[in-house]
Amino acid sequence: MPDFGAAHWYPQGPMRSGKPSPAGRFVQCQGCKKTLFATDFEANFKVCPYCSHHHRLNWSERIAYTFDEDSFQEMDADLVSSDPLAFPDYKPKHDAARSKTGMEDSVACGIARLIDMPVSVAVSDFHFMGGSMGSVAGEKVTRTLERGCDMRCPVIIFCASGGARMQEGLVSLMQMAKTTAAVERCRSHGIPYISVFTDPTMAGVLASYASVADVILAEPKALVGFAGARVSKQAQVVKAPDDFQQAEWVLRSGMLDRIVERRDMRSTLGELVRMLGAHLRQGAAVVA
Amino acid sequence: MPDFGAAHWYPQGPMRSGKPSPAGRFVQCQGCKKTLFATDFEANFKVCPYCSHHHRLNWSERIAYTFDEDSFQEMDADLVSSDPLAFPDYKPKHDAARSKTGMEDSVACGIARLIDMPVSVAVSDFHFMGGSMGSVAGEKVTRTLERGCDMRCPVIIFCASGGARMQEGLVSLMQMAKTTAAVERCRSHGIPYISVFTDPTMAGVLASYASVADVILAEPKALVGFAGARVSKQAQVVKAPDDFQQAEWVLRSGMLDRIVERRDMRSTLGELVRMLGAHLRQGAAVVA
Amino acid sequence: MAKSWREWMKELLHLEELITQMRATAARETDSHKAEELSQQIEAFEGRRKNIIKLIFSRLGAWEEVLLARADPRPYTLDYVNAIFTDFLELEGDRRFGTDHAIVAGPANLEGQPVMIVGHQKGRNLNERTFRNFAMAKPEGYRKAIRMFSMAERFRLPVVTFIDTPAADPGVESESRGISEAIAASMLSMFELTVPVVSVVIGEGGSGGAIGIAAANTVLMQEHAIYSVIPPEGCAAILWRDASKGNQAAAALKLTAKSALEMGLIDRILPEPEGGAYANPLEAAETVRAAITGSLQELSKMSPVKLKEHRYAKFRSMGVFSS
Amino acid sequence: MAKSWREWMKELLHLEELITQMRATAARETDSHKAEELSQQIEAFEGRRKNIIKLIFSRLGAWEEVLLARADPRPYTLDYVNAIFTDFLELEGDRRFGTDHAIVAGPANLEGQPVMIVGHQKGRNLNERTFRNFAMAKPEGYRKAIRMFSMAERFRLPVVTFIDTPAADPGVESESRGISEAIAASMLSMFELTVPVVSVVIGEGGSGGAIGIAAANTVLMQEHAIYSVIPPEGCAAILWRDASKGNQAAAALKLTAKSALEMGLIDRILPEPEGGAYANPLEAAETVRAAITGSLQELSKMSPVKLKEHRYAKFRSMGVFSS
Ligand SMILES: [Zn+2]
Ligand SMILES: [Zn+2]
Repeated sequence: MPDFGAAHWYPQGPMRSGKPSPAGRFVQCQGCKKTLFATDFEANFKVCPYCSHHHRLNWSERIAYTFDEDSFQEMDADLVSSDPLAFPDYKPKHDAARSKTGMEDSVACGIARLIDMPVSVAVSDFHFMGGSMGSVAGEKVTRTLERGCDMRCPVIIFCASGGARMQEGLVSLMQMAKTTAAVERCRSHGIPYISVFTDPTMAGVLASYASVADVILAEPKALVGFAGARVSKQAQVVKAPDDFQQAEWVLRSGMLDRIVERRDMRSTLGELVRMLGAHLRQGAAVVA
Repeated sequence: MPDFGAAHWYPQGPMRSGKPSPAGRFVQCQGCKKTLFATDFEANFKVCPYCSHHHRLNWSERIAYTFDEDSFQEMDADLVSSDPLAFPDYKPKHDAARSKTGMEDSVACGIARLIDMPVSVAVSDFHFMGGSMGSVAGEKVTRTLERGCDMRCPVIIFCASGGARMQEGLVSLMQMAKTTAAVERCRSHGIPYISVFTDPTMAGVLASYASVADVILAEPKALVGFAGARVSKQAQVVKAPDDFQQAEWVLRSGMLDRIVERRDMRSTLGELVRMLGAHLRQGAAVVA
Repeated sequence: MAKSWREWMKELLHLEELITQMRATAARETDSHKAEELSQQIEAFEGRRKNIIKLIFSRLGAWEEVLLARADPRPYTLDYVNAIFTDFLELEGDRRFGTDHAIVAGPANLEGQPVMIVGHQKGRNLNERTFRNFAMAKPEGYRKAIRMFSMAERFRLPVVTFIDTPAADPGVESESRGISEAIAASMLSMFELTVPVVSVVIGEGGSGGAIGIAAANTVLMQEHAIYSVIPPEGCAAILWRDASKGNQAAAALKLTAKSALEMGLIDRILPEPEGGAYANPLEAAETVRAAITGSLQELSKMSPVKLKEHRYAKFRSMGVFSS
Repeated sequence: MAKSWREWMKELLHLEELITQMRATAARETDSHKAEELSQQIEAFEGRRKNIIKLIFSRLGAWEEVLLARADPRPYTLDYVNAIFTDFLELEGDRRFGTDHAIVAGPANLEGQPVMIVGHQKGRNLNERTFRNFAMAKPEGYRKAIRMFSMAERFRLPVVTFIDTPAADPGVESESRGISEAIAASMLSMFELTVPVVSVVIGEGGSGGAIGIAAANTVLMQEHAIYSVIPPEGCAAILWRDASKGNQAAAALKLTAKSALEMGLIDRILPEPEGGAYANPLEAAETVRAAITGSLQELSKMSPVKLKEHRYAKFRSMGVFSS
């Protein structure tokens, strides 16, 4: 998994609380390097008012910015990785990520309400080992998709990942198949599934459940790609465009439905859930 | 419908008889311009032994070269166009085509056996008004596809057409939808449908039943395209390759399964019918 | 024979410009007597305008219908979408190669009920026209449409398509990415649907590019739209080796709404306001809205299986021949 | 640490060359006494060769398995197809953009019963490698595979896939045409199938490029094939910023058939002849044939619905965690 840039503005303390930073604190925009009031910055969904840079969010911020207040009920929070390969340095790295983020692994999932409509939700958090997908992330994404089928409600997954988790080896690779199988289940059950590509959405995650959603949204300038840009550009006859692997380029390449600014994400998702999920609320018969 | 080149070698007399030309007659190869013995030429499926040019066939030659001897039973031979628009000069042109070819319209269809397996077959004949598709061609293609569903046998259609028949106006355009609907029926009934692009397969025929076959074969160098080459190349930034709209280019573009020499067409079709149609012979249950 | 709607309407457009100017002058006029005079003049001009329109529309030939269907102020797909639906959320991408702005697509609400919209989109100025590729869709447009049809099926959304294209894009790139396959596959995917499908021909129903998204249960056609297997100029070029004889070809092709209805190839003509849809876009939109709603209500009485069969039977019956 | 199979096997390959030369000399030898002597020498060398092989194969580490899996004389997909099936009819084209020779596909007969084959294909010489793009498939390859899966479903053909790729093509063009979507959609279409699906990992099971066509009911893996989430060199580059530590990464990744079976991620290991599959390709093919046939027979007992559920349950159960 390549290094997608350090999260300079990452707030102190465990993320789980989701508490706003203390007033008066300053942050520096990662895009234009301007200094911003932390309170203004957070009121603006961590989007820079000057250059519109969409800063990475942790999972609880994402939930707070997107779903109805206090509607999120986390589920499967207790799943913990088992280090199936006894991979070098996996345990300490994993432990460090746990204490840094307060999460057990890179995905949080559960049910929530979006403009008063029930949804099954998963959010990948890049701050936990680059949002990588091992057994736990794969299981949570799968359960999120299955929950959509069971509860007959739409599924929304926010992606933020460097890819499959190397440290769980082939078990991680199989999470690509497992999660994609669950997407197929949604599809045959008539359950709308919307994925949102946030910065970055890469490799094994992009090449599995992320890309086979019914509707795919992306945040502006999110990095989206199969291979690290270095690998892609190596020994290529074709020159990569300047915005190669940026959401805008990915949209032009036909892989996205819309690029949505963070401030509009909630309303856009709401409209999609309302329209594509109408048949679920009406309890209409679904033809397989 | 553009002019795709006159058929210089078109044999005298009505085609229906399918009789071989009298011995001793000579023909000139349209590819390399060499003079060939007509008997040798026909024994070689009207493919030039020097340059391998595949000369256009009429429908009865195609049947004779492809299916089991005397196995073809023509059906719907009595369908005749009604000139729904009273289109200028349509009647005389149509009459001329009838007397030239001995056909009532550009498609012959029926049932046949291929290496002892039953197949539903249609053959488009370019010599009849450029193989254009009006009501009768559309109806015959549709019946051929429906016959495959009814008899539960594979469908083979040889295409050779400049496109929809202008002289029947919107009625012709609707044949695109009608024939495509019949392909969908085959698909949902688990009936294999193989189309063969022969020179030329263009426009409204290419953009309907021809292109949505399960397997698409083409004869070498057959012209295959949506628009006449002149139109396509007009005002284009992208330069067309030298073999633009030739079967070889179309294969590289991903639109074909194989290019098959005429001498191998019967055996290739036979293998496809045997393998893709095995479930029909075994009477296995088909999942819709 | 006028080559374009603007050329043909020159006199009327001039008159309308004059009226606009006089209205502006009248608004500035402070002398009540002069204002009264001007107002009478305007009224006279207005009367003349109406007479001209009446005259023009009383003797429309096939070629005039072609010009009207192509008229640049004519409402386009997004004009109708904005007037008739709420919350239209455009979705992009074919998930294969690129995005195509000649076809717009996405879900929207029609009187509170979600539907899936797919339609050709023309542009009004040079920039827009380039952006929309003159509403000539490439393979990506049809493959986006297929993706929408598939979602409509899974999420039980009725489909509404708007037809307004001179033709599918005939370029080398479109060929290389399979424009023919894309059109055929789009039709095929419409025939798979078990939800109601309504198509409205609002301008140019241009051959394969049009039928590619018009395999509907109910096909509506505006009074001054056209629907044709080939552009009249192309037909003339083949028939008489003279593309300028488009008017004769237009007549021969019987490409008007009236002819299409008589031949049983469309279900209903949607009358346009006097002077055509652009003379009163809202009235035109209201007619379209009512027709779509009515059609969907009719179709909603059919079961999913029946809807598919109905669509099959509809197109199956098209064709004129004897035996 | 040897970087390639040829480097690693230098001694053995040299010996084998020597034996070949001696055999040629022996064949020309007319003096019966000298011939006898030569024959004894050859026998001795053969014995040495066998001992070397025994020694090598008695202490294979993960990295040696990587080298074996990548060995260029190792049988490739088409070698197995030709040995095991009859009448393979290659079908091409994704019906979208192009053709991809890194994946071969088409129907064939297995003991008289038709099946659908999809597999990565490597090349042996420079030309072939270029033509096959080193078995690194582009989006077109996976979209061709989807087309084959769809036909297999409609025509009730069991599916057999062969896995042998270092990775999917990671280039700019592949990205621009959606290599990620293509891989995911290919897996998804495999999960839709109600026919039996068997996958055989015959060489390199390289991450997403491999699993893209390996979502099978039964996954077989040859003894000296590998299956990994990332190439060991890439893993080493990330872990230790040193791609040359591939051997350490290979061990850490547990990418051997034995490990995959122990972790329950594959169903069965197919033993290879002494010296690896290339030492006796026919014997290797016979083992593969028998395993495919056996697996398909087992699977054929399940109903169509059950086959799909079985595939789901199989992958659903993969993952190691506690709660
Ligand atoms: Zn900024
Ligand atoms: Zn010749």
